[in-house]
Amino acid sequence: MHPPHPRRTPRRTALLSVLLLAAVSACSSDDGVAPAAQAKPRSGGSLTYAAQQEPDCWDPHTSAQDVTAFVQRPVFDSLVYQTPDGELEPWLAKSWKTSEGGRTYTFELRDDVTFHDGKHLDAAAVKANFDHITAKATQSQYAAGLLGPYKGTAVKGKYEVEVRFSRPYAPFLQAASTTYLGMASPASLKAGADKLCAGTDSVGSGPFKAGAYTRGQKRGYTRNAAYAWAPKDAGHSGPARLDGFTIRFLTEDATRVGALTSGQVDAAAALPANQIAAVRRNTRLDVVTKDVPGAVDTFYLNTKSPLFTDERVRKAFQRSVDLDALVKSVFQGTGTRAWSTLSPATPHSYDSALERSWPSDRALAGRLLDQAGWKGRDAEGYRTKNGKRLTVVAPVYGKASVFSQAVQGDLKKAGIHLKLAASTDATAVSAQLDEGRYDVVETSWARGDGDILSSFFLSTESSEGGGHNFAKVTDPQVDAWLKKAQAATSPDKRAAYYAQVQKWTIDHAAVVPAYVQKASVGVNKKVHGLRLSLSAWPEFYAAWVEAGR
Amino acid sequence: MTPPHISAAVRAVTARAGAAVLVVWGAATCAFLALHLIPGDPVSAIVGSNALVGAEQREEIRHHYGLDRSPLVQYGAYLKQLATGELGDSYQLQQPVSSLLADQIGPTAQLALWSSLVAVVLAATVTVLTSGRSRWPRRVSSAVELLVVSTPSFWLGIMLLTVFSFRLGWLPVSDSGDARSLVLPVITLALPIAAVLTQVMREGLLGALEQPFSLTARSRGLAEHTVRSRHALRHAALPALTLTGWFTGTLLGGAVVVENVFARSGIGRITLQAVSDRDLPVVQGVVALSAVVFVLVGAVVELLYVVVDPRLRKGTGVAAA
Amino acid sequence: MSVEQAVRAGAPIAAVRRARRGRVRPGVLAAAVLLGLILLAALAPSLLAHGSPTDTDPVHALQAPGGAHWFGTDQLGRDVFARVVHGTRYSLAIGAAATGAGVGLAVVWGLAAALSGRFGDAVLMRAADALLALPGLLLALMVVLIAGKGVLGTTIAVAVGTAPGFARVVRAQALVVRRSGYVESAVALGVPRPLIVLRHVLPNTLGPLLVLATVTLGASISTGAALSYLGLGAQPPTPEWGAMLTEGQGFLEQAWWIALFPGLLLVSTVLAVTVVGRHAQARAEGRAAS
Amino acid sequence: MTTASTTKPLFEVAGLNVRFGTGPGEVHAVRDAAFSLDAGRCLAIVGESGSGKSALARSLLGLAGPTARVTADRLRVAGHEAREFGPREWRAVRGRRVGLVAQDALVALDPLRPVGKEIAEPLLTHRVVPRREAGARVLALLERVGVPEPAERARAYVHQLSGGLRQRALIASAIAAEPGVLIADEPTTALDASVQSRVLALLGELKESGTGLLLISHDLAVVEALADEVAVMKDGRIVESGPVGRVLEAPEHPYTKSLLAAIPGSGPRRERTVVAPGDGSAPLLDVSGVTKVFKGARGSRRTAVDEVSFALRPGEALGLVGESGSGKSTLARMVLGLAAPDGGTVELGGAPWSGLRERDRRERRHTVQLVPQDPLSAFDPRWSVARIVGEALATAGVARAERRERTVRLLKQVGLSVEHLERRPLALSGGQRQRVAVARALAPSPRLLVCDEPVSALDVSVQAQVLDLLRSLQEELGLATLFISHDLAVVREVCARVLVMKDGRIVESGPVERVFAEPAHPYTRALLEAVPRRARAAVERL
Repeated sequence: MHPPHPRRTPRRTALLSVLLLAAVSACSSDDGVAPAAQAKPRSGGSLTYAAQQEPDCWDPHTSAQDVTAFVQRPVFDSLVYQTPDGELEPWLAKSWKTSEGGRTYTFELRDDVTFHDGKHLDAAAVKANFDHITAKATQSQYAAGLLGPYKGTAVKGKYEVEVRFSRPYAPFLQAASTTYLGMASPASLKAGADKLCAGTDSVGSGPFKAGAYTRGQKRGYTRNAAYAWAPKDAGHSGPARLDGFTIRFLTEDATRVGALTSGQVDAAAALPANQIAAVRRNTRLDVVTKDVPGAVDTFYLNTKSPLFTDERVRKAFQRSVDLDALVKSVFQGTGTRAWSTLSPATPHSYDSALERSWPSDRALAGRLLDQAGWKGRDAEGYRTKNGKRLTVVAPVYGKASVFSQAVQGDLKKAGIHLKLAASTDATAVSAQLDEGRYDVVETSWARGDGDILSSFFLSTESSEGGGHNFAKVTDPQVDAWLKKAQAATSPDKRAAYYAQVQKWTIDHAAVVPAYVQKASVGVNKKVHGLRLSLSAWPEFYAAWVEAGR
Repeated sequence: MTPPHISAAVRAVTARAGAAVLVVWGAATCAFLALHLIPGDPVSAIVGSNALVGAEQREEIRHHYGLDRSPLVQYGAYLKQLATGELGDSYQLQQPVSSLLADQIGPTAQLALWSSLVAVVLAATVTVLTSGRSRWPRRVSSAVELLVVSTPSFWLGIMLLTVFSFRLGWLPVSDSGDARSLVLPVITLALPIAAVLTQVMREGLLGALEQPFSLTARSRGLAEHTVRSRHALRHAALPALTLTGWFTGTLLGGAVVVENVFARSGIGRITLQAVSDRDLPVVQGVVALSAVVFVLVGAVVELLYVVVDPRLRKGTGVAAA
Repeated sequence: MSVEQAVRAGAPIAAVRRARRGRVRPGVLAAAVLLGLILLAALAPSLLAHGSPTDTDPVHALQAPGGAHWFGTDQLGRDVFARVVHGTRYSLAIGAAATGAGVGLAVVWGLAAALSGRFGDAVLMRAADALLALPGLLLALMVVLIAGKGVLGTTIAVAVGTAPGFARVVRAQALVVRRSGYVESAVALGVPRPLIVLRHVLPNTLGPLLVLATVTLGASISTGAALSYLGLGAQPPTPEWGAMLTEGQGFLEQAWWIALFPGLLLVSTVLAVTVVGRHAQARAEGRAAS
Repeated sequence: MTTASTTKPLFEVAGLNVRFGTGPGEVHAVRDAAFSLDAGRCLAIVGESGSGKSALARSLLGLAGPTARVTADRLRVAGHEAREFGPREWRAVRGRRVGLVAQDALVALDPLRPVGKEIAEPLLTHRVVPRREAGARVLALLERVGVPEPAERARAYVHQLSGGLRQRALIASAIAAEPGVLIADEPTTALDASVQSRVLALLGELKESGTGLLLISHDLAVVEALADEVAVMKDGRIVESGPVGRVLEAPEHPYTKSLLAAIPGSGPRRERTVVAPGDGSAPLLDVSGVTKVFKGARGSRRTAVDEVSFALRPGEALGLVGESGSGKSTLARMVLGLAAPDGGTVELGGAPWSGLRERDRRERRHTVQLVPQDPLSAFDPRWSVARIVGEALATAGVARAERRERTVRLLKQVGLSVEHLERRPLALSGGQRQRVAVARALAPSPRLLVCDEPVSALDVSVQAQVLDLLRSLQEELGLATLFISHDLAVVREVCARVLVMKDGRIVESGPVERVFAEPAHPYTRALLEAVPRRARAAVERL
C-alpha cells in the first residue's frame, strides 16, 4: 500500500501554484515558466475534467445521448475494444467467431472478471445485459437500435455465449465495443429505471467505480483496485494510475474555458473554435484534437423535392459554395474541409479519391442554373424563374449555426436564397422531415463504422421509420452495395462497396459535404496520457498527473 | 361565543390561507395551460430529436405518461398530484420530480437567501450614505444604480467571472464544497435588486427627513446622521417592503440565469432545461414550488410590515383620553 | 408665493422645492439628444449606416474597429456598426412595445380592480398574484414557446411579465384617487360615473406612473436581452442587441467589440430613457403638487 | 456651558434677517427683527401665515432649513452669541438650553417608536441622567405634564393617545433636558377647544416655575391667556410690540387693529333677518332618526351618528356644532348623499333622498351642494379655475357657449375676477381657493348649501371675509345653509339656529342667542366655557 497521503494536498498546492502562475502570467509575458523536466508516469493524484454537457439519463442502455456513453465508459467495460484508429480487439471477450453467414456470433469470455459489487462476469451475465437492453420495459432509446435484428442470446458454457440475429448484421461487433452495449452487473439491472437513470446505481466492471454525484455540479470516480482485464492496446494494464478523477459540468463556454486557463480545472472539453488559438498560446496548456468518425457535417439535398428533382440545380447548389474559404474563416483555421459524407477517421470506409474532385465553380453553377431556366434576378439579386425566387428551404432544430449563416451569406452571392427555418419545436421539425417538406437538411452523425452510410442512403431508411435518408436516395444499385457491405466479412471488401456509394452520392449531387466534426480538448500540461478514443471522447484509464505541479 | 377579536384573527388567517391556496392553484393552472398550449407532441420532446425510436414505442411512452388521456382528465390527475405532493416523474431525467426538486432546492435557497441579505444590507448602507446633505454622492450613486439596473444579469455575471475568477484567480468558478464559489453568483443576483431597493429607500428616507418628527429630533440636539439612521431609515423600510412580489419574482427569475452562467446546480438550471425539453412534470413542480415560496414570503413580509409600522397592529385602537 | 405659504397650503415641501429647480440641466439635455438619435436609428437606420447588417464577408471576419468598419466586424465579417444601428428597431420594439402593451394591460387590469366591488377586486388581484408567483423568466420562457421565438414572442413574453406587477401599482394609485376630495365633489355635483373615471380617475392615476413606465422600459429591453441569451429571443441573422450580446460574449477574449457596442447602446438607451422620464415626472409633479 | 443665570436674558436678538433661496426666487422671510426674552416670562409672536413667525422661531435653534441664510447684528441664545455657532455648538444648545414644542404631536413625534423612547432621547443625547435611570425620569416627566398612568402611556405609540395626551407627551419631551427656554410653535392649534385650555394651563405652570416661553401663534385668544409681552409680525417685520394688556386693549398699528376686529364674535352682533321657522312651508330638508355605525378593527362597532332628527326650512341658516369625533361630518355626508345611513331616512325637497340608487339621485343633486373644508383636495390638481367651475355648470346643463360668461359672473359674485380664470388651485391663496369652492357650489343654483368647516383652515382675517361672503349669499339668494363647525363663535356669526352634537347625538338645539346666553346642556356649557375670553367678553358686553 503506498503511503496514505491526504488526497487534498496535491490539489491545494496545485491551486496555490496556479494562483502564483496566473498572477505572473496575467501581468508579464508567458515566457517566465521553465518547461517541466520530462516526468515519468506515476500512480496517484487526481484530475478535474470540465465537460460541456451533463447527461439527462446516466443509463447507457436507455439513453440516446453520446455524452452518457462518454461519462460511463470508465465504469462499464464492453465485450470488444475499438482502438483510437478503429481496429477491434478482444476485451471482456477473449475471442469470437461468426457462423451461419454472419447471423450468429459466439464469444469466448475471460474468466477473471469481477463487477464492482464483487459478482462474477459469466455468459449468463452477458445474456442478462442484452435481454435487458431489448426488453420493452427498458424503453431503450438507442442501445436496442444498435442491436438491430437481434433474435436472442444463448448460454453455451460458463464462459461461452452465442448471440443470434434474424439476418447477417456485420456492424454488431463495432456496436458491441460501445458503452451502450457495455456490461453491467446483472444485480444492478433490477434497480429500476429511475435509479439507473439517476446514475446512483452504475455498477460495471470498469477501471473506475462511480463516486458521488451532484446533479448540475459534478460526478466523482474512484480507482477500481481489482482491475486486471484491460484490452491490449489500452495504453496501460492493471489498475488505473489515477486515484480518481472528477467530471464537472460547465455548460457556459466562457466559464469552462476560463476555469481551464485559471487552472481551476485540469482539462476542458469542446473548446470553441475562436478560443483554440488562445489556449495553444498559453504555455501551461495544450490542445488535443481528433476528427470525429462517421458522417461529417453535410448538406443532404432532397432529390424528390420539386426544386431538386432537376440534377442540374442540385449540381449548381453543390458547386456554388466556396467551402474552403468558409471553413477556414468560421473555424479560424482549426477546421478541416470535408469531400465525402464519411469522415476520414471512419475506419475501413473513407474514400480519399474524392478529395478535390469537385472544387467550387461559380461560373459552372451559373451556367447550369441558366440551363435550368433560373435566368431572372429580383431586387435583392436572387435568381428567379417565371417570377418565383430560387428559395432552398432548410429546416433547423434549435439555433442556426454560425457556419450555416456563413453558407447562407455565400449562396446569396450566387443568387440562391437559403431559407434557414429554425424552430425549437422538435415535433414540427421531425414532421417537416417525415413529410419531405424541405429542400436540404444539414446534419452530422458520429459513428465508428462505415455502416452509417446505410442509415443515410438505404432506400428503406426513411425519416418516418427513424432513419436518416433525408436525400431520399432510392437507387437499387446503391441499396445493393450497402447490403453487400453489411454482409461482407473482410474490411477491404466493405471499404470498396462504401467507396462506390460515396462516389455515387457526389456524382449525382445528392450531398454537399462541408466540414469534418472535430473534438478539441484543452489540457493542462501536468496531465499526461489523456488520449481521445475513436469517437473522440477522452479515455481516463491510462491518464496520469505529474506530482506537485 | 369566542371573544370578537379571536374569531376575527382566525377569520383573517383563514382568509389569507384561502388566498394563498387560490394563488398556488392559479399559478399551477397557468403553467398547465401554457404547457398544453405549446404546439407539438410532448412524446417527441421526451424522446428527443436524435433517438432511434419506432412509432409503436412512441405510443408505449404516450400511454406510460398518461398523455393519451383527455386534457381535462390529465388536469384532474395533475391537481391530485399537486395536492398530495407527489409530482410524478420527470420525462427527461426519469426521476421523481419531488426528489429531484428536494436535492436541488438547497443550492438555490442558499443563493437566494444570501443574495437577499446582501441586497438589503447593501441598499440600506448606500441609502444612508447617499442621503446626506451634499448632492454629488447621491448623483453618482443614482447613475451607478441606473447602470446596474439596465445591465442584463448574464453580462454582469460573465464580466465578474472574467475579472475576478479567470484573470485574478481570487475566486473559484463553481465548486459547491468551496464557500468562496458563492461570492460572485450572490453579487450578480444581489446587485440589480439592491439598485432598485436603494432608489425606493432613498426616496422614502428623504421624505422622512422632511417630516416634523425629524425636526423635533434635531431640536433635541441629535446629529444629522443619528436622525437618519435612528428615525428616517425605519420609515424608508416601509416603501421597500411593498416590493416583495417583485423581489421574490426577480430572485427566482435571476437564479435561472445566474445558475446557468456560474454552472451552479439549482432549481433555475433545471427549470430552463425542463422548459426547452418540454418536461411537463418538472415545470409544473417548479411552478408549484415557486408559488408556495411566493405566498410564504408574502406572509412573512406582511408580518414584518406590522412589526415595523405599529399603526397597523390589530390590538392598537385609540385609547381613551 | 413664499415657501411658508406653500407649506401652509399643504403642498409637501419636497414637491415645491423640486418644482422650483425645474430648469433643464445639462444631463437631461444630453439624454434627450441621445434619445433623438436612437429614435432616428430605429425609424430610418439606412440614414445613419449605409452597409447592410446581414451581408457576410468571412474573409474580413473579426476586424478591430477602424476606418472601414467603425465598430469592427463580427465572426461572419458583418459590419457591427450597421448591425447595431439596424438592431435599434428590434430592441426598441421589444422594449417600447412590451412596456406599452404591459402598461396598457396593467392600467385596464388595475383600474378594473380598483373600481369594481370587493369580489371583483379580490379575483383580479389574486390572478395578478398567480402570475407574479411564476418567476418572471419562467413565464417568459413559456410564453415564447407558445407565441414562438423571435421579436414578437419576446415582446409578448416581456409584456406579460411586466403587466401583473404594474397592475398592482395602478390599482393602489387608482384607489387613492377614487377616495380623493375631487372625486367626491364630482359625485356631489352629479357628474355621471363613467365621466368621473375618464376625466379624473384615469389622468390622475397615470400621471405619477410615467417614471415607473420609463424604468419598466429599461427593464424590458434588459429582459429581452436575457431571453436572447437563453436562446429564445430574436433569431439569427436578426441584428437585435440582445442576440448580438449573446453571440459576441463568446468572442470576448479576442473580439471584444462584437459584444461591447450593442451592450453600450443598450445601457445608454436605458439610461437616456430613465433620465428623461425622471425629468418629465419631476416637472409634472412640480406643477400639479397633488 | 454655565446654566442660564436668572438675570441674563434667554434670548437677545437684534437685526435678525432670514432669507430662503437665491436670485429671483429669493424669499425674505424675516426682516430686522429685534426682541429679548427673560426667564419666567412669555413673549408671544403673533402673525398670520406667511408672516415669517415660524422662520424666526426656527432660526433661534439654527434649524431654519438648508436653503435658509440667517444674518443678525446680535443673536444671543441662552447667554452665548449664536452667530459663531458651528454644528457642534448648536447641538449642545438644542434640547439642553432651548426646547421646541411643535404644532401637532401626531406628526411631531416619531409614529414608529414608543412615546417613552421619544421622551428619553434628549435625556440620553445630553447624558442628563445615566441610561439606567432614564426610564424612571421619563415616568416622572409624564407625571409632571399631567399624563395619567404614565407607565402604560410610555409603552404606547403616539397614534394610540388622544390629542391632549399626545401634546402633553410632546411637551414632556421638550422639557426633558431641562432647557431654560421653550419655543412653542402653535402648541394648541391642532386641539379641540376643551383640551386646548388645559394644555395652555400646563404651559402657564411651566412659565411660573421659571422656564422662559416664546409663543408663536395666529390665535390672539391663546396669546391673551399666556403671554406677558406680545410682538405682532406682518410680512417678516415686527410692526408692533409691548405688554399684552396694552397691545390688545389699545393697539396702535392699523394691522393689529384689523387683526383684533377680525376675531369672530368680537365685533358688534349684526342683525340677521331670521326667516320665521313656523311659516308653514314644507321643510326643505327633513332628517328623521338617522343612524350610522362604522365597523372598526377586530369587529368593534362605533356608532358615529345615533338617532338624529332635525328639519331645515328653505332660506334658513342652521349651525351644527361639535368637537372632532362628534359625528357632525358623517351627518353632513349623509345629507349630501355621499354616505348611506344604517337607520332612519333623509328627505330633500319633500322627496326621499337616502336609500336611492345613485342614478335616481343624480338629477336632484343640483339642489344640495358642498363647500369643503380643504378646497385644495376638493379640486382636481391639474385643472384651472375656469375648468373647475365649468364642469359644475356643464353638469347643471348650461350650454357650452354661455358657460364662460356664467363662470365670470359667478367669480365676480364671490369676489374674484377674470384674471383668476386660468390659474390652477395651487397658484391661489387659501381664501381665494375657498371662494372658488363657493362659486362651484353656486353653479347649479342649489337651494341648500352644506358648509363643512369652511373657514377652519384659513387665517383669521381671511375667515372674516369668507363668512361675510356666505352671509351675503344667504340673504341675496335665499339659500338654506347647514353650517358645520367646531368653533361656536364662527357659528354664532352666520347661523340663526344651532344644534349641539356630542358622540353622535344632538344634545341641545335652539336659536343661537338663547343657546349662547343660557346653555341648557352641561356639554354646551363646557364648550362655551372653552371659548377664549375675548369672544366671550364680547357676548357679555352685549
